[in-house]
Formats: sequence, C-alpha cells, structure tokens
Amino acid sequence: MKMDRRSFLSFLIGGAAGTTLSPLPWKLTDDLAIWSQNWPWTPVPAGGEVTFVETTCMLCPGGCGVTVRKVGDRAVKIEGTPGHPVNDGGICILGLSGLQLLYGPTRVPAPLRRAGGRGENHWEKISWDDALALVVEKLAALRENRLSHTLACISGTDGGTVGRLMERFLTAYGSPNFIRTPSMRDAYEMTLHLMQGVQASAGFDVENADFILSFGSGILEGWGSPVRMFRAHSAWKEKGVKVVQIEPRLSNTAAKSDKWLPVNPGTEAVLALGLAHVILKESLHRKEFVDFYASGLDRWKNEVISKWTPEQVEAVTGIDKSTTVALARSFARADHPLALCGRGKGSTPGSIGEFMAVHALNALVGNINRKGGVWAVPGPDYIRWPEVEMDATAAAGMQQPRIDGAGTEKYIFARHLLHRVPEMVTAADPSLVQALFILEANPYYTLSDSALLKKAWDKIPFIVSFSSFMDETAQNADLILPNHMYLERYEDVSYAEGFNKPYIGLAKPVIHPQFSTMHAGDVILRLAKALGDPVQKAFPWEDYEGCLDDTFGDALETLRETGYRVEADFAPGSGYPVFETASGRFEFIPEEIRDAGMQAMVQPQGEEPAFPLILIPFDSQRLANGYIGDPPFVIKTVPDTVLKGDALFVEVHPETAKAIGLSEGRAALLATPKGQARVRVHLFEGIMPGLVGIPTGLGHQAYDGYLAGKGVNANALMGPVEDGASGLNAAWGIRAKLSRV
Amino acid sequence: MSTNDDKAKADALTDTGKQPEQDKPEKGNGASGSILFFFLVGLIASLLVGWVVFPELLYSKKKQPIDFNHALHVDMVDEGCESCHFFREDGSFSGVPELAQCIECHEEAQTDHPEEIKFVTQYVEKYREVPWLVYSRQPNCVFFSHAAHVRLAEMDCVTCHGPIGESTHSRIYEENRITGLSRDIWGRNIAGIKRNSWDRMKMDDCAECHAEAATKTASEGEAPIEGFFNNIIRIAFPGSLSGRKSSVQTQNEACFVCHK
Amino acid sequence: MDDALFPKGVKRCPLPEFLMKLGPVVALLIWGVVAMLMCWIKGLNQTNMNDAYGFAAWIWADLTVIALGGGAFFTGFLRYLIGKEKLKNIINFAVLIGFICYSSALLILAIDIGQPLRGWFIFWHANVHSMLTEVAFCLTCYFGVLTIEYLPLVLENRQIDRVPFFHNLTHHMHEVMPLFAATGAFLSFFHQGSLGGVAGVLFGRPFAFREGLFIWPWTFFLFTWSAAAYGPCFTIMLAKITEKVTGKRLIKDDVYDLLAKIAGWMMATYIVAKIIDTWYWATVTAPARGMTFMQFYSNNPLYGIWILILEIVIGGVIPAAILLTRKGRNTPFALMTAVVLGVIGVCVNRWVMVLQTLAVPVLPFEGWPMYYPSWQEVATTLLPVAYGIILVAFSYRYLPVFPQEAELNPIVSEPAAPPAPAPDTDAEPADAELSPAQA
Amino acid sequence: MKHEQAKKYGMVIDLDKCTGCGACMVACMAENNVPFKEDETNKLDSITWMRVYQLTNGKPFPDTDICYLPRPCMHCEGDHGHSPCVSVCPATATDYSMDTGIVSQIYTRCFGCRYCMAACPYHARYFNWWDPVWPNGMEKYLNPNVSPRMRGVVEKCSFCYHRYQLAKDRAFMEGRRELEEEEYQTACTQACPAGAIVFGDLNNKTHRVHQIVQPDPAHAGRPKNPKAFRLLERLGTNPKVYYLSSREWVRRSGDHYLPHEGPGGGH
Repeated sequence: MKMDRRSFLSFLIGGAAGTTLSPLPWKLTDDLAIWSQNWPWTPVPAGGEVTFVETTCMLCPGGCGVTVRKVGDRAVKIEGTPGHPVNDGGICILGLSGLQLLYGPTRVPAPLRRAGGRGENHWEKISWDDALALVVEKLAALRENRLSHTLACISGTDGGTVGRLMERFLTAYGSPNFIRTPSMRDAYEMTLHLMQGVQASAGFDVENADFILSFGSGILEGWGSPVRMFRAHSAWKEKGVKVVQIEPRLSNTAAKSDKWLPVNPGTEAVLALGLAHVILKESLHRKEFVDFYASGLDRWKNEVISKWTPEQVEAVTGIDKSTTVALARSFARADHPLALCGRGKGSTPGSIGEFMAVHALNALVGNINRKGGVWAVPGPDYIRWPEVEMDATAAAGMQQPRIDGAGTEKYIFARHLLHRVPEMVTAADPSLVQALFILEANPYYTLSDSALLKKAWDKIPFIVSFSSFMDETAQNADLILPNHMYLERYEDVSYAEGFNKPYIGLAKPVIHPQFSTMHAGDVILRLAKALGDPVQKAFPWEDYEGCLDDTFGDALETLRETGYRVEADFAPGSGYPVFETASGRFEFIPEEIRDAGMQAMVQPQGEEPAFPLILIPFDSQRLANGYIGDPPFVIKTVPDTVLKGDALFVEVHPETAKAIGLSEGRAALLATPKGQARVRVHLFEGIMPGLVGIPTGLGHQAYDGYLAGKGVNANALMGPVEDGASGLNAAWGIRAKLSRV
Repeated sequence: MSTNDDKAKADALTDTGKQPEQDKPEKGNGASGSILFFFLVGLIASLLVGWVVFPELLYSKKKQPIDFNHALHVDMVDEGCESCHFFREDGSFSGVPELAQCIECHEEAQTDHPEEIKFVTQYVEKYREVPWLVYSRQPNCVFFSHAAHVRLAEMDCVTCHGPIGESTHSRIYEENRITGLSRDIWGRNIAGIKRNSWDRMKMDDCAECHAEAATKTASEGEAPIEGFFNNIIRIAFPGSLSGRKSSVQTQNEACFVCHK
Repeated sequence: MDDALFPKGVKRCPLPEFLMKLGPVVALLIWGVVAMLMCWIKGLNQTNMNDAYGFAAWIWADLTVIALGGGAFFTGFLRYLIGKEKLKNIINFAVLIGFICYSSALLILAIDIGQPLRGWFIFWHANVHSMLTEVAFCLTCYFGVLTIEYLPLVLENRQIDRVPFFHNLTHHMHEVMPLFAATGAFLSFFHQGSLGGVAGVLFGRPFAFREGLFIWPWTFFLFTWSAAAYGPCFTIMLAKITEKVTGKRLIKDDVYDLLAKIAGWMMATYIVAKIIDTWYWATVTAPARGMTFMQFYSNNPLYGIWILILEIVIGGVIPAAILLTRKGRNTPFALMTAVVLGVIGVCVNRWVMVLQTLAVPVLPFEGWPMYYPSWQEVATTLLPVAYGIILVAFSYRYLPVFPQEAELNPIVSEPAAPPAPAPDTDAEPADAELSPAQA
Repeated sequence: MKHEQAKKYGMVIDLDKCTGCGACMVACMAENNVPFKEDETNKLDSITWMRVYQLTNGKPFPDTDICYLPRPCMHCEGDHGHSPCVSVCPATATDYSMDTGIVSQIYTRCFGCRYCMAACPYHARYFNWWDPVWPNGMEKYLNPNVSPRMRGVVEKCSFCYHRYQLAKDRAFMEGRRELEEEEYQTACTQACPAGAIVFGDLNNKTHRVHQIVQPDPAHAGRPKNPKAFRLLERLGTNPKVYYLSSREWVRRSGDHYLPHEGPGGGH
C-alpha cells in the first residue's frame, strides 16, 4: 500500500476526526483557559487565621488607637479601634497606610555605616555590636575631653519612656541638649505657663463646644489629633455648631465652615484683639470668670480698647468692621465658644502674642478648664525614675548653656528652640555640636532655610539616626541604628495632641520585626551599659521591656489588654481652678512678658519691591509633612492640581497670575529670600490676591521612588522668623516673587 | 477527464465542495480501500494519542511530603473530619492543618513508623510547615464558603471530597502542567465523566449542584409532573429554569457568589 | 521572471521594480508589526489610551475600516441579489478591499484587548445582550464569507487554475456565490448595525445614546445605511487610485457611473436620516437629560461644532449632491472629490461616535479630556494600510482582479490576445468568468 | 437559600460631613489590593475605586466654595438590573445581582475590551494599563479575600463584597442567614473619620440608609429626602449611591439641568 497524496489526506482526516473525538482539544482548551486566567506573576496572598491586634498609631502625635488585621503572620490592614477615646473607630489616610511603611522599601534593613560621602547614599551593613561600638567609642572620647555637652539629640518624642530614656541618657552623659522638634505645642505650653502658671499641654473639649472660632487652625487638615477633629466636625454639623474660619486661603476647613473670613495673612492676632475690643467694650465677657479668676484685665483692656477698634482692625486685617462686631457678639453670646489657633497642622509654633491673644479670648468668655473650652492637661506622671546621679563630668556638661539657647536669659520661657540650632552650629568653630542623635524626627527635611541647615550639617562630625526609614536625615547621617517601626515594638504614647484628658496609649508589636532592627530604648540601654559608670548606673534595667515593666508596674498588664489608659472623669479643677501664677489668677498680661501680647504680628522676611508677593505654606490631610513622608497610597491621592509628574503647583489667584502673565499650568520660577524653585501655577479663586500658596509635605529627596523627587520642599523656601518675646519660630510665610520662565 | 469532471461536478452540486468527498469516487475500490485504511490509521492513532498519551503528558506526578494515613487518624479522633479540618469562630475554614495543630499530638514520634519518624525529624523538630499538596486547591479567583455548604446546607465532606477519610495512604498528586492545579479538579476521567459527586470540582460541577438545589427549592409544592417537564427543559436549555435568577445576565446565580 | 503567474492578456512591470516599489510599504508594515508586538508584550500602556478614553484610535479604525469595507457586501448585494450584472467588473476588487478591511479589523481588535490570549472568551462565554458579542460573531462569520468570496479569485491565478481540481472548485464556488453574497449581506446588515449599536445603546453617554427601534438604537440602522452608502465610495476611490498607480484604465466608466449613482442615492437618503436623527437627539433625547445641544460641542478646546458640519455637510450633503448629478459622476475630478469627501464624512462620523462619545464630560464636574494616539497606536493603525497595499499589489499582479483590464489595455505586441469575456450576454456569469481556455 | 429577602445594598454619603481627607480612598486601596505606581499623577491612569472629586461653585474670591464628593461605583440598577455597564460586557465578566444589588466584576473572565468603561458615565471603572507590581516585600500586606488583578483587565468597587461573604460565613456558624446592619460594612464606610458614609440595605426599613434616603420605589428609588440626590439621576442609571448636601449648588452639581430647570427639574 502506497502512501500517496490521497492516503495522506485521509490519514489527516482520520487524525482530525480521532482528535475531535478524543478529550485532547477540549481538555486542552479548558486548561489553556485556566492558564490564561492565572498568570504566575500575579501574587496570590496566602490565607490563614484572621486575628486582630489593638495598638496605638505613632505616625503623628494624634495618639489614635488602631486595630491591625492579621492573616496568619502577615499584617494585612490597619483600621481604627472602635470605642477608643481618641478616635473611636475612625482612622486617617496616613494611619491606614502604615503597612506600606512596615513592609515598604523605605525601611532601613540593618545598622548602616556611611560608605561614601554624606548624602551620597552609599552604605555598608554592619553588625549591631560594631555599630554600637562605633557610637560608644565616639561618645567616650568626647566625654573624656570634657565635651559631653557637645552631644545633642533632636527628638520627635519627649514625654514617653523612650524620649525620657534618651533625655536621661544625655543627662547622665552630661549634655543638656535634648531638643524636641517644634510645633504649636511649644507655643500652647508656653501660653499656659505664662497665663495660667502651669506646665501642661492644651486640651480642647471640642466635642462640647458650640461655637468654633479658628484662627487658621486646619481642623480638617491635620490640626490636633486629626481623626478626633473630623469626628468633632461631623458632630458640629449634626448639632448645628457654628464654625468660623479665619485665614487667607480657602482651606478644607474654611470650605466646610459656616463662615470663612479671608484675613490678611499674619494679622490673625489683630483680629483676635479686635474681637476682644468689641467684647470688652460691650461688656459681653463672662464676668463671673474674669472678675474672680483673672488679673491684669484692666491694663489689657485699656490697650485693647485704645489700639484695636474695629476700624483699626479693618485697616490691618481687611475684615470689615461690622463683621468683626457681629462675630464678637455671636462668639461671646454662645454657651461654649472656643477659639483655636496654630496654623494648619500646627507644625510651626507661631508667635506667643498671637496665642495669648486667642487664649485671652477664651478667658474673656470664661472658657478655661470648663466644658467645651480649653483645658490644661498635665504632662504624664507615670515616669518616676530615680534622679540621675551625675558625676563631675556630667554635672559640668549640664551646666553648659543649651545649644539652642532655650532657658537662657533671652529665651527664658522656651524649652526647645530647634530652629536656632543651624545658626548656632554655623556660628561657632569648632562646632558646638560634635555628635548628633536624631530620634523619631527628620530635621533635614522639616527645618526651614535649607541652605543654612546644610552648612551646619557639614560642621557636625558625627551624626547618628535612629530612624526606621531612609528619610532625608538618615540619608545624610553617618550611622543609622534603625529602630523597630511602631508596629514592631512596645512603646508608650504619652500624649494625644489637643486631647483634653490625660492619656496613655501603648504601641504593641503586631508582628515580629521584619528586619535586623533594634528598639531605640534598647539601643540607649546598651550604649549606657557600654559607656560604663556613671552613665550605666542611671539605667538599672536589663532591657527596654524591663524598663517599661518597672515604669508601669501592674498597670502595664491592663495597658496591654486595653491598649490605652485615659482619665475619663478628668476635670481640670471642679468649677474654676486655682491658677498657679504668682497672683493665683489667670493673667491677661503676664508680668514676665508684658509687651508680648501687643506684639502679636510677625512680619515675613523679605522686602517689597524685590519680592512683591507673599508665599504662604498650606497643609493638607493628604500630605504628611512631619517625620513621616507620604507612603505610596497617600501620595496617590494627591490631586493633579497639586502635583503632576514631578512638578509642584502653587496656588495663585487668577488676577495675580494674570498680572504676571501666568495661566493655568504654566511653569514659573518661585523665588524667596531663602531660595528658589521651579513650580507650575494653579489658578485658584479661593486664595487671596497677592498670595502664593505652596503645599507642604512634598519635595522629598529621600524615601523611595514613590515619594522622592516629587515637587518642592516648602521648608526650603522658608526661613525661621524668631518671635521677639518667646524666641519661638513664628514664621507663617515669606515674601516671594513669581515670574514666568 | 471531462466525464470525470462532469461527474465530479454533479457530485459537488450537492455539496459545497470539500476535498475528500469530491476526490473519493474518482478511484477504484482498491484505492478507496487504502484511503479507508489510512483514515482508520489516522483515527486510531489520534484516538490513542488523545485518550492515552495526552493524559500521561499533561500531568506530572508528585508524592506528598508525608504519606498520610487518614483512616488511622479518623479512628483516633472524636469529631471526624472536623477534628483536624475545623471551622474557626469567624466562620472561616482551617483547611489543611498547620504544623502547630499536628504538634499537639506529635511533639514526639508516637510509633516507629518511618513516615512518622520522617515527619517528626524533618518538620516538627525543625518547626517547618509541611508543604502538603492540596488536591482540592482552586485558582485564586474562586471563593468557596465551607460554612455555607457544611453548616448551612449541612452537606457531608464526602459529597465533594469523596471518601478520603478512609484512605490509608496519600495518593500520588498529579499536577496539571498547564494550570498547575491537581488532576482532581477536572477529575480522574480524562473525558471529564463523573460517576460520583466528588469526581470533579469544576465550575460546572458547582453549578450543577446549585441548579439542583435551586430546583428543589423552586419545585417544593410543585406537581411532580411539572417537575419532570422542568427537568427536561432544564437539561435541554441549561439555565433557563433555575429556581433563582439572581444574576440579570446569566439568569443563574450571580458571579460574585463563587468568584472573588 | 514571474510572467507565468500573471493573468492572461495583461502586462505587468518586472518583478524587481515591483518589489522595489513595495519597499517603503514593507517598511511601514514592519514598523506596524514592531508596534503590535510591543503592545502585546508590554501591554496597552504603550498606547495613549486611558480610563477616559477606553476606546480610541483603534476602535475608530475598526469602525471605519468596516464601514469602508462595506463596499464588498453592498456591491455583492447589488450584483447577486438585485442583479446589477454590470457590477461584476468591480466586484472582485470590492471583495478584495472588503477582505482587507475585515481582516484588519480583526487584527486591530486582537491588539486592542487587554488580555489577547483570552480574546476567545467573547465566543466561549458570550453575553448575548452585548452589542460587542453581536459584532464579534457577525464580524468573524462575515470574514469567513469574505474569505470564501476571495478564494475563487486566488484560485483563478493562471497556474493554480491549471490544476483541474482547483479549476472545478472555483467553478462551483462561483455557482454558489449568490448564496454567500446573500449571507454576507445579511451578516453585514447586522454587524454594521451592531457597530452602530455599540455606541447607541450607551444610555450613560448622552452624546451617543439614541432611542430605540425594536431592540436596536437608531444608530444601528444609520450605521448599516452609511456603510452601504460610503463603502462603495471607498471602493471607487481605491479603484481610481489603483488606476492612477498602474497608469491603466481598469474598469469601464459605466461601471463607475452605476456604482456612484447608487452610492449617491444611498448617501442622500442616509444624510437626510442622519439630519433627522441629529435633530431629534438635539431637541428631544438630550434635553430630556438636562443637556443642551451646544453643550456637547462648546467645551471642546479644538474643533467645537465644526466637526458636525464637517461630517454632515462636507462629508455628506456635498458628495451626495455631486453623485446624484450625471455631470458630477462623469467628471473625473468631481467624482473623485465626492468619493474622497464621502470617505472623510464616514471617517468623521465613526470618530465622533467613538471618541467624542467618551470625551464629552457626563459628570457635570468633569472636564473634557484630550487624547492623541501614541506612535504605537499610529503604527498599528497604519499596519493594515500597509498590509492592504501589499495585498492589493499582489492580487493585482497575479490575479484577474479587473475583468475588463485586458479589454481596456490591449497588448499590441502580442498577437491574437484571447478575446475578453463577453460582458452581458452570458446567462451564467460564473462560467463567463472562468478562463476561456476550457471552452 | 429559600425565603431570603432580596437585598439592595446602597450607600449614602453626607457631603456636609465629608472633609475630602481621602481616608476612604486609601481604606479601599488597602482592603482591595489596589496596585500603585511610582507616578500616579495622571489621574486618567490611576486606579482608585473610590475617588474623591473636588467640586467648586465657580464664584470669585471670596465667595468661592468647594465641596468634596467621594465617588465609588454606583452599582446602578438601571431598569431591572440593566445597569449601563453590565449588559454591554461581551464575556459576562460583570453582572448585576438581584440578591444584593451589587455589580460584580470577575477579573479572570474579563479580557479587557473596556466597553464597560465606555458605558459607565461615572468613570467608576478602571483599566489595569500596567502589570501591578508591589515593591519587594510589600505583597505581604495583600488581603487574601480579594484576588489581585493582572494587567489588561477592568476593575472597580465591589462594595467590599468579600466582607459580605465573610459576614455571611460568620452568620452561618451561628445558624443565621440574615445579617445585622453593622455586620456588613464596606472598608470606606468603616474608615471614614468623619462618619460621612452610611452603608446598608436600601430595602430594609430598619437600616440607616433607608431611613436617611427614603427611596421612592415608585420612581426608581429617587430619594424623598430633599437634601438627598444621586449623580446623573436623569440618565436613568438608577444608582444606589446617594449624596446629602444642605447646599443647593452642590445638589445641582450632581446632574445636568437646562437653564430654566431647578434641581429635580424635568420630571
């Protein structure tokens, strides 16, 4: 039989028929269908038992309770803890993204020693023993040379055990230079100290206030404990509580408020004094408080009455005099009116005069330590460690003036003045700081006047970062001793910003440390041990957990269970408290700082013709601008009117833009006395003409590709403006020029 | 040539013109015999390939890391399958036990059976999870609620998983080289024919059972004769008569019921 | 060199010259293939499409080539079902163009989907409610029909035709061709319509949504009608271009005249329907949804209302008017102008129905997103053009695409050229087209 | 599943309370394994099942006003479940369930023709233009209850359907079929720090959504609450997401109106 063409054809046909009758084509089709639906590179998350761990968020000073959902040994989601006194189940955009920080590429995987030049980002992994030995060697040498006071620490935390351990370490070692990062907390604490004579934080009973007068506070931008403020805001909407927002730009808070008063920038305090004028003139103040519990009113009243008539206020602030009068009346007539200040998120302290003026408004309506008012919340009391026994070196070091000048004659009330450090370091030779620790802070990014900062930085020979993340400061350090990140460690959170009750939150290790990191508390203890006595003697604990145990005693167990402790029935004095000032009364014009109240306004840096506009930074809940930079999820939500590609948009009123010849989206050069940057222009009807609004929180150089290189760092264009009375940084803007390119 | 041509033409008039039919009648019987022969050769060869060779090639055979004796374990526990394959409080199903569960009994070897020794030395002592190969593993797009089936519908494990509890050895795991899934999903039978409810685990099998259940629900109180006709209609036009038409598009249950 | 493959009685340029002239086209083809592979391998991020423009240049190209390829079904319909025998002289070419258009459409669709390896789900898991399902099925079927219609032409190649089997096959295929023409016309009616339905059913898109007639929106009928009107224009245009390129007359004027006249009537009636449709939409459908007519055109930064004028007046009314006058049809320039304007008109219509539909902001607080194709999209869209030119060139060179070519271009040097097939006398047209050598 | 009342899950978002903080967007991304790229500033190529729009009243300084509007998938019911996107899908990859009122999307079935995106007037559907890539280690936080998507398919908000399934499982364990209102809540609802989002069964008179919206069954669920409105009500998409606003200009921004019409005009 010959295989000819026809036979071959019939063979093929037979084959085709047979194949069709076999499962091959059908099964293959089905398998290919399944194959094409499940690509091997698409991850398949593993399942497992679902558990929940309650802990405390440490990404901002808000002190929120969060619940982490775990599947097996993976953390998969962070949610707000229902029933938590601060946030009751709510959570903010940053808190939600914590797992991207935990698992993300910005983590510092192990102790790193700088391999190249500073900031070049070349690192060498070293062991913890080697890393600690390096620090010890350096510190021992300094101490030997009686230069212990040239060790400084910039810390984002000071009230809890870790902050206090660090401060204690510095004390035992012999340095007074424990410097907390600045915020409106500095100004509020000073205000309470001066006017009420207490060392306390300001707490706001926002839930019970029925009239909110906000002097630029970003109630919806991250001021205070953000979630708590959001919840309060919603409650206000439900109850019909009136909110008046005073600021030159239509922020989210302004947009949501019942009345937005676009005030000339930097003149908020004048408006506060103008309101006081009306209240006093019309005798609308609450006499039962003012008469019995306050002092200095007469003198203050005289000044206010003579200097700040509604007409004068109008001339300065641009707010119509009838508006001022009407506002003063409705404020004073409310049952629980509450005046707030601290611009935006409150990341810059501000002028003490302004804070005192606003606080005086609260006092005029008697709303101090009262329902719906401002409460003086005492600092944490649970840390009762024995006094440090200092040796001669330590004592001598502690006698040295602080590098930032806080507590010295000129800055007698200030506790921390970080903004002064760059200047001081650059001024002296050799540098007054020989070694610098940075804990839970990112000053290389957050401090303004970058040019000066870089100069100062170069003069500090030894910089150690404790950061869990490769932030700007870590990137420009010599050694990184990475801390466990907050979901991997125990730490007490001693404070929730703006919360009106004493509160402790406990951060708990939700999962095992993902990298070769070490708790900063343990690092401090090990450093102390290695330095030997007398430093070692100040730290009688085996490890950090032992310290925590010792500090809290039995309370730790309950704290572990509930995750927080709050003094629910805290009442700052029943009825009206006795103030701890010299007079025992609320001081409208504290003796120590007599003139400050009337020097409320701070002028921005720069001169008019060269810089015709004023640059004001503005905060947004979607842009973290502190120690933590935006994780990928959060940066994803930033609108394209703020960031497009790597270009940052500044907000300008259409008329202002037109005068310069700029249209929507056009590139422009933004120059200030401190620097310049290429930006693009977003026309916004909601910003006062003559101003340029710049979003904060962008322009990072470190972190990962999701954040680095995007936009412009607003801090770099700004400079500190020292408040004459307090020494605090009171900058709210800077003169600027915007030109076409 | 022309006569052949005409004939071909005539033949082809009844057909739109397929080659073989057209060509076949042209040669004598011997030729057609050889054509038939080759046709049969092709047919048989391809049938062999399709039914025998193909399944051999399609699946790779893997051994379970430990030869597990289900029957032995079932005998020793009180609550049957759920002793080890249990529900968690939140309604999720634990599936294949984790090492921690095994350790509750097997911290040390209880017998000198080589498989148990292997288990203890290689996994328990090293605290390493056993990489079990799961016969019923579905692709990631599938959502399956054990709670709905076992707790709500009170189905037996056997209905879908078969009498695996009676096995004394672990079967060879046959992995589909294309899909990466077990052969049990399509079923042992390469033609996809099933005799028992647990022979296959494909979407159609889920659908079949769901349609039945729906019919049962729908036909409660229905005259038997109606049920009979409905069944015929249902077989002829699948999906046309299912009891619940929660999906607007498919007139079946909605896709999200089983997919994620 | 390849003379033996040429159709009988015609002259072709030497092979090297032929290939050289095709060189640039092949380059274009390669460029397109590279872009196509990039889209398949790297994904659709190679395009400038985005979430606002889920459909863009490709879908426009799809709709357009299918409308332009409509010449095939409509000419076939006229010839086989209406009995316009004269059109047999252009039907081969119309079928060829149709084949190119439809194969291109399928190719582009295969590039356009996000998971090309799952593209067959449209058949396997078909949702019968979807216009796109209807499109996919009819398109594929009609492509099959076109292949069957094109196949006899291939088989008529002088060398293939020598094989008796193929010769007979061709013969029989010609005999059943009316059946296929009818099938093709039927399928085309539906898929051209479904393509119109694709946009017309989108009740979330007030720009495209049209009230329905039976289960179909009006665009369903408008699309079929416009394909019948403009498809022949495209066939005429390409035939004229082919004549220009080859420097020969290939089709007699009376054939052009007939097709142009029919196209003219179709176009005139279509454009009247389109105007009525637009008017009804502008005064009834859109206002019922709170939108004014100008809202759809005014916030576009580029072309505004002009696109509507371009589509209806310049691409519809004017060419229809030209084609309806004998003088217009018989003046080469006027005829060419009319068909070119017609082709532009239908291109614009499909553009508008795809891209403007998506671009017109529906949420009141959204803006008009702009779009321009990436080079990959341009290259893949030009890929079918290059492929089409190559296929036309080869078909022209080796296949008897134009039955009247030999008659119109007698070769002087060759004595006793075989007589051209008698055009209108033969009762059985299929036979007449077979090579007379058999007779 | 006999005698189980059909649900119609829906949402009402109080725009007076919404602060535009974006927590809902991120809660959704975290819950649903939504991928992210280095550059997400091209908002037309950025997957956000929940997107917060900024609306402005268009008035000059200082009368300018802005309002934020979170936009999940509207889970349109259309006319008897014929939502704009569902009927157009050629491969039955998306589906309207009469049991829950939820529009599903099956990623493995979808082959990426994007017709549904063309059909959706809310831009609630997103295409995976890129292969999702999680930086090394970050895939550890992925939620096993939601399957990660691949390049070339469309995805959208599912009202966190997996949470419905999990809640059902828990209920089954307790021998229940019906869920309590709080047992099934979407991730955005749960996260919203302002409490602006309320989620529940629109058919159930005891649920807050029903009480707030007061849907009118005679008019395809149009709200009887004068403060409530739906986006593009007039298209007949019959969405299940409602908005509340005390501001007239905001309510009017939700749909198109001819110059002489007031909100709700034309009906």
